[in-house]
Amino acid sequence: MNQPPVLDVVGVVKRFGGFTALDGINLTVAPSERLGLIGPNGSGKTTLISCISGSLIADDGQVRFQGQDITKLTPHRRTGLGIGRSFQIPRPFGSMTVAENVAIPLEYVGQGSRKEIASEARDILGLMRLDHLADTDARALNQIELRKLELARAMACHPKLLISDEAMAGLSGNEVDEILEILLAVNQRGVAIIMIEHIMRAVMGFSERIVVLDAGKKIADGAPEEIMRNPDVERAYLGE
Amino acid sequence: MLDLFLNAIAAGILLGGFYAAMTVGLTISFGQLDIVNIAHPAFIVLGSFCTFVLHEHAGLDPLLAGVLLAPAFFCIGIGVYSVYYGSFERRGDESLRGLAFFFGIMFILEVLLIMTFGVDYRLVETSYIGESIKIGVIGLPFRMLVPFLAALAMAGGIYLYLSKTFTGRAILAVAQDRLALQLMGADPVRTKQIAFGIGLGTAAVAGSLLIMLGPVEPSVGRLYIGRIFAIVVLGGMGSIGGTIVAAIILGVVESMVATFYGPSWSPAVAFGFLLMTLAIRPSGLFGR
Amino acid sequence: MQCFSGTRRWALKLAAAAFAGTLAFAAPAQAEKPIKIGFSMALTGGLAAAGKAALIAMEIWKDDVNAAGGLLGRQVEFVYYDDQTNPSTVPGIYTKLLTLDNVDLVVSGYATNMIAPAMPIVMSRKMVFMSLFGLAVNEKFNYPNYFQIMPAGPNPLTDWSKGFFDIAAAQNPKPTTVALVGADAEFARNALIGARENAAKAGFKIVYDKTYPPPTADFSPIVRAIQAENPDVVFVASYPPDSAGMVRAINEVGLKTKLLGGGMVGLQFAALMGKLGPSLNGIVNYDFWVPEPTLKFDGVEAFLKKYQEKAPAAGVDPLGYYLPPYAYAYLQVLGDAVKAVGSTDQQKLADYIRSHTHKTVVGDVSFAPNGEWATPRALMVQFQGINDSGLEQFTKAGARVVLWPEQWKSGTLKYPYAQ
Amino acid sequence: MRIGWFYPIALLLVLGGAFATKHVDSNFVFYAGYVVLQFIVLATAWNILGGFTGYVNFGTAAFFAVGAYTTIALNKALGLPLLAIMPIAGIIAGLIGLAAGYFTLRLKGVFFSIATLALAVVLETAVANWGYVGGASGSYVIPPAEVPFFDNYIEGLFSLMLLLAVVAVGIARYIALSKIGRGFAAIRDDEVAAECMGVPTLRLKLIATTLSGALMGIAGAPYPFYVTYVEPTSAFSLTYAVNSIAMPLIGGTTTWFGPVIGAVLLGSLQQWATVTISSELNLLIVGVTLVAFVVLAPQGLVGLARKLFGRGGRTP
Repeated sequence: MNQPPVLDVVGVVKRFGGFTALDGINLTVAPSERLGLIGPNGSGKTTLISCISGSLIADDGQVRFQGQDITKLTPHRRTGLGIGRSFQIPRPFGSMTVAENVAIPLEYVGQGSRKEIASEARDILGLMRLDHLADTDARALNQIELRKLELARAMACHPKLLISDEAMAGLSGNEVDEILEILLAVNQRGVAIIMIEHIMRAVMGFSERIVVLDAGKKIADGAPEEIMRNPDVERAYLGE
Repeated sequence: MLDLFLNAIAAGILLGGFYAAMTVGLTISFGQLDIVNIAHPAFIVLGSFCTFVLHEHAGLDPLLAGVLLAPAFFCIGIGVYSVYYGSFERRGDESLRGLAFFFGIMFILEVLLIMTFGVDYRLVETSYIGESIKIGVIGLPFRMLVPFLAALAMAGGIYLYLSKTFTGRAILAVAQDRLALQLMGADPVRTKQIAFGIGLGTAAVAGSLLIMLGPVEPSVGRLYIGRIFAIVVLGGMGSIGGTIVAAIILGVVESMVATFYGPSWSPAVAFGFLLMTLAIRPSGLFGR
Repeated sequence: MQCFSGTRRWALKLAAAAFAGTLAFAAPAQAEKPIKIGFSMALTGGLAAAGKAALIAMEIWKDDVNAAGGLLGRQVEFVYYDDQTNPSTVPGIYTKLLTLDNVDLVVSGYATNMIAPAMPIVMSRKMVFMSLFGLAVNEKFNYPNYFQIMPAGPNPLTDWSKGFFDIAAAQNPKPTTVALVGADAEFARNALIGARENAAKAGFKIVYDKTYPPPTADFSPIVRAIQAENPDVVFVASYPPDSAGMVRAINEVGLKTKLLGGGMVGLQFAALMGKLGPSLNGIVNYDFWVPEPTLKFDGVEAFLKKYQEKAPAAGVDPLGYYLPPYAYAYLQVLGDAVKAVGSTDQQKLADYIRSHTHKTVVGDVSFAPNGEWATPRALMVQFQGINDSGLEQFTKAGARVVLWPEQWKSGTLKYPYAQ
Repeated sequence: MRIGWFYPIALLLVLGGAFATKHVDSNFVFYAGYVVLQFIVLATAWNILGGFTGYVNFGTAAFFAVGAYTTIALNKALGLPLLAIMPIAGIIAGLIGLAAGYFTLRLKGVFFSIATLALAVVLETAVANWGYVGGASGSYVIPPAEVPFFDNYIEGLFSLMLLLAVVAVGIARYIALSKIGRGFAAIRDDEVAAECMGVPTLRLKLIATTLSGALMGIAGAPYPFYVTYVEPTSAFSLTYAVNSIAMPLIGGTTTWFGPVIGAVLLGSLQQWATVTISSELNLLIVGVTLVAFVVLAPQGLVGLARKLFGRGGRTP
């Protein structure tokens, strides 16, 4: 942990009307780190990653990415700096093919010529095991393929940090393993990953470190084994 | 000066009531169901012409005619929604093509009216039109008072229906979340059909009020499109109470501008108000 | 893509050929081919009510002429297209009339917006242009062969309301203040310009001068604002729906003024008059023809009888006093000129029309150099003794008495207005 | 970058049109053609925003009228010729598009549509009250008696509009085939996702509103010379909005040539109907074709053709 962190969230607060969704969250992610983000429903996970990726702007506190303050930047600027995200409910570009879907971030984040973009799109689809569907319309894909497309597009943003928002919810055991393999392969390329997941087996197996949110506060931060033993976490999940 | 001021406010409130009657159906279809029924004013004009026929040939009071027409409009609404659902909503295609669909419907309605009735102006005359009551310095013409009261009654009835009956609550639920509706055990398509039907039913009543106010010709509805959409937005998209308050605010603003500044600027003031609201507070004056 | 313009040209030629074919087919086997009169008319859109009524009147003229043997021994035929009350259709229509349909004569469609777009085309062909109710169209074009049948007078903008202010100025004691109000649209704005001049000339003080936009649903705030200024005279320039709204609001508020009306369009139409009934009493408004004894010109009653038979089926104004006689008359002027000149030579026709007085169903017409009537005859009439709704009373003399001009006067002003 | 077939053909088309003015007898072709070409420009301009990014603009008439009234004002104030006015009209209408976009595009799509409707009302009221350009009583523009290179002004106007149509379609085509166009399509499909994939959505939408508004304004600039008499009601007529929406929908909104097909078909049909049917049925044409197409052929003629002849190339 002697490298400077890729992401540094300092005291972030987010309110909706009178309701405080995030109450002074601190969080750091080191380069190439695999971080699991868990917490009960409504604990603020999605709000937090929205503040990181830019769909929401934090009311207070600071978000730093590779040392640069990005608290107020628009989402596409953050994407350009190297934050990629997948959506919990897949949001493909329905009128385009799978390859064209991936080409959009390649074109807007990268600089390559159309030929380079096409070949890179093929590489990414290969990594995601989607290459056989490259010319299929995105709206014709099934659930697992859509999840992979989400990850493929996020990868196409050339991220240094990838946020995977429940990429495995509703998938079968084999499919979960497939996504996990893909995420590990991505991580091998030096991309830090924040994984939000309800499937404990997956998070615990994947993460090097786990952060637990409850009611807008961070209640635990540590290695998976520690978290499993943490009484606060147990209370948050099981109630009093 | 004071009585001019009071009268301007009174006239504005009555005018606002009339606007509310024209808008409340759109509050349901646009505000709650997300169906951009730009043909709503055209349906109102259809209501005016039907009222005219019933008044002229059967001697019915215009308001009564409007109420009697409402069930027929309800059925038309169910039919229109079914086409809309089958062609657009089910395909997830409603935004662009759905808008264009209602745009086309509006033109077809206008032309059908022109072909049936010609383009001449129609108006109705009843015993109470032309009379007014005086309260202190304030004069309230029945021509405006009747629409105002009818609008309040109609909006109140719809409000009660939405909050007290099962179907009504289902309609409110569909506005929020389709999943919640299914959990309630109601069929979303059926619920939306009924809601859209009610929306069009109000157009019949609003039509009878429109022709009570002044002469009507087939394409007069166009002139009201901007205004009533503005009211739905100002009212917070789907709130019946918000619609009434927004309509009355718009009515009072127009009436005040007309009295004290010059009527020719009143639509610009009203729409400037809308544009400002959209820019500063997109959820409307009373939005969530 | 290259064949694009070619294809369309080809399609147009085909259409033109087909059209010419139908015409040829329709024409009876006569030695002389018919005289074709071409025009655009608002048969749909905002002006269609008037446009359709005008067309009925024009058809009656055509039937009358053809029954009497036609013009120059040739039958008269119309070639007309619906301009949809959309000015941008008009240039195309007149070009087609003149180049593809090869009409012998053209006349205008109804109202200013539809007349002006035809002017450059008609002018480039130097055609005689009889025009139906355009307000001061020729002021900008200065076209010598333009003739306007609307009896506004040589200075249409001011002559229009001259009568109203003459009447006001003649009262004793002379009123001092005037309020002007009108719609935000072409005719009303122009009428207000004239009214402002006339009011200034007659020495009135203008205490209120505002316009309102369509659609104004409730006029009572406007009427109250006018009342607050206490004007002796109120001049209103309005369109049919607002005229009705205005009359109702005036009665509801109880406007206290001495003279009211002027340029309210719509109060001449049966649909509005019949409904507004007694609330019209006392209003002094412009009109072009009313069934008063002073205005029984040759042929007008026979014409109206024919018109009133056809009107109900077409859904247009059942009485037809306002526009239809003039729609008949503008063709009458043209037809008589053709007869007198003995050809359709445009220059000769124009010279003849300019230099002669024409006997028509709307009386004797002669034109000023700018093509307007040489003497204004925008009548000022007052609604009197209207006691109920019902159309019958408006067909009789005395319901709308003519107050101005003096020459056609048929009754006396009931003054002041305030009820 | 290969030159492709589009530009040579476009050039040929313009030269062919100008040549035609010397060799076609009836000016009717030019008057009717002018209107059809004008609708090609309007439909193409509308489609850059409405079809490519999915934001429905009901205010076509407002931008069109801005162009027309720029001509009236500048012609009166400075006596500028039309050719000098057109770019200015484009700039003004484009700036209005930019401003309207800036204030409303952060709203969801439908609110944008309503805002454009309101914009049309506000502008119409402003023009009706602006005495210098004639206000509600209207204003005359007398076309020049002589036009260089052409026999009369309508041939000049026709050639000008032809050139403009080609330029507008060329711009739309360039966009559709470029990075910007792919960004537009991403916005249309899912704006939130597009933003997160690095697409600068607000900037792209502003480009679309500005360009779309500017083209509409330029299309409106020659209008006063065409009709010679302009007043707000007809300049702000809803006809422009209906047609500019109906034409792309009939042709197909996702391609650059869909609006052209729609405008040529519907525009010619209307011109033809004006001089043949001449009745209320005329007005039914737009409404019925619009409803029929959105219900039965949601992807327009382009989509129909693709269905019939297989998927075909996505873009030529």
